[in-house]
Amino acid sequence: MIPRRDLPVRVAARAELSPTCFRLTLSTPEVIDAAPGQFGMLACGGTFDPLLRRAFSLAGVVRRGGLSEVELLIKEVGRGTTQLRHIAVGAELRLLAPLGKGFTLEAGDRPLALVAGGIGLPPVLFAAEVLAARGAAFDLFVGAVSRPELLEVERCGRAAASVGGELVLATDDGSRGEGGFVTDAVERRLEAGQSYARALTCGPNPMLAAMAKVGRRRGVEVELSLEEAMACGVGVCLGCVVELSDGRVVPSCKEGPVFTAERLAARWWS
Amino acid sequence: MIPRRDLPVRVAARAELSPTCFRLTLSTPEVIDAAPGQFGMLACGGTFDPLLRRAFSLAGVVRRGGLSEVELLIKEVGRGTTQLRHIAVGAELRLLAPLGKGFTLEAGDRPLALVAGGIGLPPVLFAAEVLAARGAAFDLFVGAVSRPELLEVERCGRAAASVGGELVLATDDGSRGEGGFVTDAVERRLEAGQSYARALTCGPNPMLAAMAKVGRRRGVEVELSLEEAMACGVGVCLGCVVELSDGRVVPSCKEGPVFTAERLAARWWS
Amino acid sequence: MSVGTATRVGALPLANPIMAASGTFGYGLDLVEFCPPERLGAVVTKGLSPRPRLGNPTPRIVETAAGMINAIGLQNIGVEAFCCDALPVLRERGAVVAVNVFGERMEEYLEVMERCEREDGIAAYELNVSCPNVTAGGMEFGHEPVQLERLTRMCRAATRRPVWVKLSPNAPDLVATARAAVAGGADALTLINTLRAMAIDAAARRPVLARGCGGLSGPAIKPIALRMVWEVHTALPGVPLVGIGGVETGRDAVEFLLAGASAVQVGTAIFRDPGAPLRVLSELEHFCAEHGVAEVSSLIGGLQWP
Amino acid sequence: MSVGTATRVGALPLANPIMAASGTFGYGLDLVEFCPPERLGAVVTKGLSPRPRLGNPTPRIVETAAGMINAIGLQNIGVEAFCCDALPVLRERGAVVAVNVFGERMEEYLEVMERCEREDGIAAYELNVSCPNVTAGGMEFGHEPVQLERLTRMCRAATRRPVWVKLSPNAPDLVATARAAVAGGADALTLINTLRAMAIDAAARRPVLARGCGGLSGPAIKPIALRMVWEVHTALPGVPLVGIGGVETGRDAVEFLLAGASAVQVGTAIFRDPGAPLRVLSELEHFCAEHGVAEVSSLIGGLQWP
Ligand SMILES: Cc1cc2nc3c(=O)[nH]c(=O)nc-3n(C[C@H](O)[C@H](O)[C@H](O)COP(=O)(O)OP(=O)(O)OC[C@H]3O[C@@H](n4cnc5c(N)ncnc54)[C@H](O)[C@@H]3O)c2cc1C
Ligand SMILES: Cc1cc2nc3c(=O)[nH]c(=O)nc-3n(C[C@H](O)[C@H](O)[C@H](O)COP(=O)(O)OP(=O)(O)OC[C@H]3O[C@@H](n4cnc5c(N)ncnc54)[C@H](O)[C@@H]3O)c2cc1C
Ligand SMILES: Cc1cc2nc3c(=O)[nH]c(=O)nc-3n(C[C@H](O)[C@H](O)[C@H](O)COP(=O)(O)O)c2cc1C
Ligand SMILES: Cc1cc2nc3c(=O)[nH]c(=O)nc-3n(C[C@H](O)[C@H](O)[C@H](O)COP(=O)(O)O)c2cc1C
Ligand code: FES
Ligand code: FES
Repeated sequence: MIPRRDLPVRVAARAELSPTCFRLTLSTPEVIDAAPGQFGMLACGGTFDPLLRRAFSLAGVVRRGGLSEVELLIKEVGRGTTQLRHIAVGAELRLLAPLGKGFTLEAGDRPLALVAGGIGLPPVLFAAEVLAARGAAFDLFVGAVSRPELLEVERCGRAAASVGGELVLATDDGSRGEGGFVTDAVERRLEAGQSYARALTCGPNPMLAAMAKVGRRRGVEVELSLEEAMACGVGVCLGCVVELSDGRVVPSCKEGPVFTAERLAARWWS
Repeated sequence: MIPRRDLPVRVAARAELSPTCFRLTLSTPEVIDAAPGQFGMLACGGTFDPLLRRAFSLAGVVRRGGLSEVELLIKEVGRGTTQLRHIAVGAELRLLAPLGKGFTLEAGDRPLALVAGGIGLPPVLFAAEVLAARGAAFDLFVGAVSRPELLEVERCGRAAASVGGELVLATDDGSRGEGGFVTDAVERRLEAGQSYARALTCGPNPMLAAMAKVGRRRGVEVELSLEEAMACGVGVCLGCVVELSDGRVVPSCKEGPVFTAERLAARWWS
Repeated sequence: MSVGTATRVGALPLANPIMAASGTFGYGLDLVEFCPPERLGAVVTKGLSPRPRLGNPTPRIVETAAGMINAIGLQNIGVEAFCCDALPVLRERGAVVAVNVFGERMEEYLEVMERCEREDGIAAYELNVSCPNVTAGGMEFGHEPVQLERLTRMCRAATRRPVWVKLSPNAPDLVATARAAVAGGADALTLINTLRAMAIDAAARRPVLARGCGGLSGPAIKPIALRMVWEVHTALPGVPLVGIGGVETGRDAVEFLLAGASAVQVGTAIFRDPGAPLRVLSELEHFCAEHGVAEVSSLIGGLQWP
Repeated sequence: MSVGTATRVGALPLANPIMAASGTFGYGLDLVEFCPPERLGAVVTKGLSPRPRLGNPTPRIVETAAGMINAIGLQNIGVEAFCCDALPVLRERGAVVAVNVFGERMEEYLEVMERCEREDGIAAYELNVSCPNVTAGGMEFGHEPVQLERLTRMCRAATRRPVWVKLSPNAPDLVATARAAVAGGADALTLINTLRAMAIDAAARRPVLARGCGGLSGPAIKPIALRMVWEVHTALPGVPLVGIGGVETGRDAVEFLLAGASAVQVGTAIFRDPGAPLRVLSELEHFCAEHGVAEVSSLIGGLQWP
């Protein structure tokens, strides 16, 4: 496993994915060996505005023509992401990566359930493509508030299909795929007798909590990728802490961002 | 005279002029009617870094294909100018212009002496090209520390030649043109019996003071374009004040940046 | 959705809560084409003294990270010139004018006010007892509660108009000075003035400013200003506050209103954008419309403590 | 030109003047590949209490203009775990370690120190009497000169090692607290800690931080920190100071040295760049080489007042 580094990266491409989301492709000569669920801290520019780096899950890392290409899927929500949305292709940034602990991909003989809500897709998509490459079975559940906010649908479909898995789309408003929450879609499958080795989940907190409860009810282990506000991303500021079921309070950037639901304090799953 | 406005401008072109200086061409549909010596306050970007706008003399304003093109010649000296040097063509900025009072171009029958030192060239070049267009006579004196820092030499030559004027280059190290200070070059002409209606001068403070003294010794009126640190550029912060010979202390952004030497407190010319 | 912007600072009703701050908007008439003074809740004049002042030597300003330090030293045209030249025009335009009053001695505050009392069209006085950039006057009154109460009482007695006291964030005990001003009869408190600060030219081994130190303003200080407004609001709930410090956007204004300010002043932002106060006002209205706030005044002190 | 970087904080000699600040560098071992602790003048630990602390609820941090507010609440592993787990490794690496000491009661400061006294490889104690983010302890000692002198004297008596007192910029009277610390026997003063500040979520009408207020750090506060270092240096010329507040570059470090600091700490900058302290050091050496400064220590207090 190649260690974290503060990588000088070039903006190789920028692509709009939805009214609010875009894809950033960052390239560097360095070899990056990252696991799905790990993230990077991106310095949006050299200036003091914004001051802090921004945390983004790695959505994919590919080696191409002597370069590593890191993919980020980003939702524009504030100062930093707005600057990134307008950044010039060719701009030089710094990415501190890979950071944190990712998903558990080992699954034995049962398939995995990959569950993404909204901009929680990046680490889940990364997992899907890695599993597809390994030929490991999974179903992929992708939810969003409504049709236009469903990202990278084709890629998701391709990854799932390549291992005979299902791509289940869900929108809160029913404008595409199954109506209602994506976690309900998962539960319906479990109800129908489908069995999963583990559910790997990323999305807004209410959705993570919902997924944890489903897992509890149905006896499926659930891993959650959390999003706490982070200053350093490397465990020294203690800004991003989460409380564990054993009462310990740990930095999610270092012990996480991925945790099994039971490891987290009860409010997450009970 | 069209009033000052806060113009949304597009970066139409950026060109390197020397190891430290570059030309920025800003375009806007608005019609701009500016006089040589006037300046603009440029917001280097939408962020808080840098917080304040930067003051730049207008080096030229041309109307081309339904657009006004404003030229700035900029020396990279710090945060803002470094950002401007790397700004993407096509970027949108805001320019508050035209501001302040410019040079007096009316000259009767005698020629004007246009005198620039270093990055003091922009307003002087603007004056030269306006006078050239009017067919009014002038000699153009351009000084720099050394050869590579002489900017826009061809344009200067063309402007002067078009009205039968002389372009006198001077470098402190003698690497091009006459050796020594450009103000000495002016004085040598005056000594040799050349007579000027007025000297329009911009450059570092020591050079401005030297020129004022030359004017005093030789009985030539001298106008100086000053560079005080500015926050607002429009007379409300009182950061940029200069002391006048009558004891008044006035904002140079409003009463200036161009002053006749005698209007300024004695330390400028005695 | 249409939003009601009316507010009041104590007894003084304002069409909207956004003012241009003292020292950043001249005498209200320098930027009329970008920001007509009559469209604002009020305009606060540059600090006025009985006689004109030349201020400090230059450099007087320096930029810092998301802020700037100034040491203008209260250069101003004097109350007489203001009353003769600027005030009639402001009156004519229908602007609501607050006069920022400065004196080196207590009597000078009264001198300025007495001259203003002879004029119509002045809505309030804002006592500047917090300027860090003058050798005499300014902060010395603002830091010492007993002195401040005396000064405020004297000024309060000299007029029927509202008297605001502009507090210093550099005071040893902010709440104590606030109490003193209120005890002296202040109708409202403006906070904050600039924070004492210094910039150094490493190569020259000297302070950048000719005066050495100056006052820090701009976005950098907003978190401190918000904390201070909230602190004074919770300590003196009934007292009208005018919030100021680093306001750049309508959202910033909302934050100050929530923290307990009845109105908000825009200062340094004007240097970045000559139309800043008007922009802040329209952004404020937009925010309210978006968030279903029918009356801007309903935001005042609306902060829910965790 | 080769530059001598050696300096001393009082009697303590340091290979160079750059330290990693408390609370921004863990226990010195989290970022070894970016910034080996032994290459720095010293590393200051996260504030240590007698027993582990869980700190405050989240959100604990929020970004502001050129700064950030934190309300961590001194979460730490406790002095015992530090001495058993981190210290041996730091000692092994040859790092110069300053232990940042915190207690809710005066006795707790002593508890921490007594445990540390049993260990080799601790170069100094830094008493944190200026944390704005805890209900008990912290600032209460830092704001009250009499209390501070007592606490400092107690701690001073408990060790032979240098005792630094980290001052609060929120104290009513900075110089008075500095004097008190010195009277109590402090060998050096570290300044500044964070400034009390607040960020508000306008839409939610709540403070962003779970605790409401927190402490402001980063480039935004540098001009205030420089002013305070200079103020204390001029008031107490002989007293060794450790400067801190918004240091991002070597030039910033030079400014603090000129203002009177014998050493400089780098805090928030580490969150932007995990190698910040080392980068600051090399930029500092580069600045000195460029400006013909043979000994970094010759910069200390070298500011020429206008
Ligand atoms: C481990 C991790 C992985 C993430 N992965 C992604 C991703 O793949 N794609 C994506 O679009 N977003 C992701 N986020 C969220 C992303 O970091 C924020 O949306 C981003 O920081 C917002 O910055 P801003 O300046 O645009 O917003 P602002 O609101 O201006 O940011 C202000 C401050 O709040 C923090 N902040 C704001 N929103 C969040 C949030 N949701 N989570 C954490 N901190 C926040 C910022 O870091 C910054 O310090 C991730 C967050 C974490 C912690
Ligand atoms: C009326 C006027 C006309 C000018 N015309 C030109 C021009 O045509 N070309 C050009 O290259 N420069 C010109 N300057 C100087 C230019 O404004 C500064 O070089 C620029 O502001 C430096 O910004 P910075 O962020 O790169 O430097 P920094 O040092 O980072 O700037 C820090 C602060 O100091 C101020 N400052 C720094 N240097 C100067 C200076 N020499 N004069 C005034 N303020 C300064 C900046 O405005 C900023 O507020 C002019 C200045 C004035 C007042
Ligand atoms: C250049 C300048 C001049 C100022 N002059 C005055 C003044 O004359 N009287 C006063 O009470 N405050 C004065 N101030 C303080 C501002 O009114 C305001 O309190 C402070 O700048 C903080 O607000 P801001 O961050 O929005 O600028 C001045 C501020 C600046 C930047
Ligand atoms: C997240 C965080 C945690 C901190 N924890 C401590 C601490 O435990 N003890 C202490 O004395 N100071 C602590 N500080 C204050 C810093 O050491 C420093 O005094 C302050 O941040 C100003 O310096 P800076 O601007 O370089 O960060 C902390 C600061 C931050 C940002
Ligand atoms: S972000 Fe700093 S400890 Fe996790
Ligand atoms: S720059 Fe503000 S008055 Fe001239």
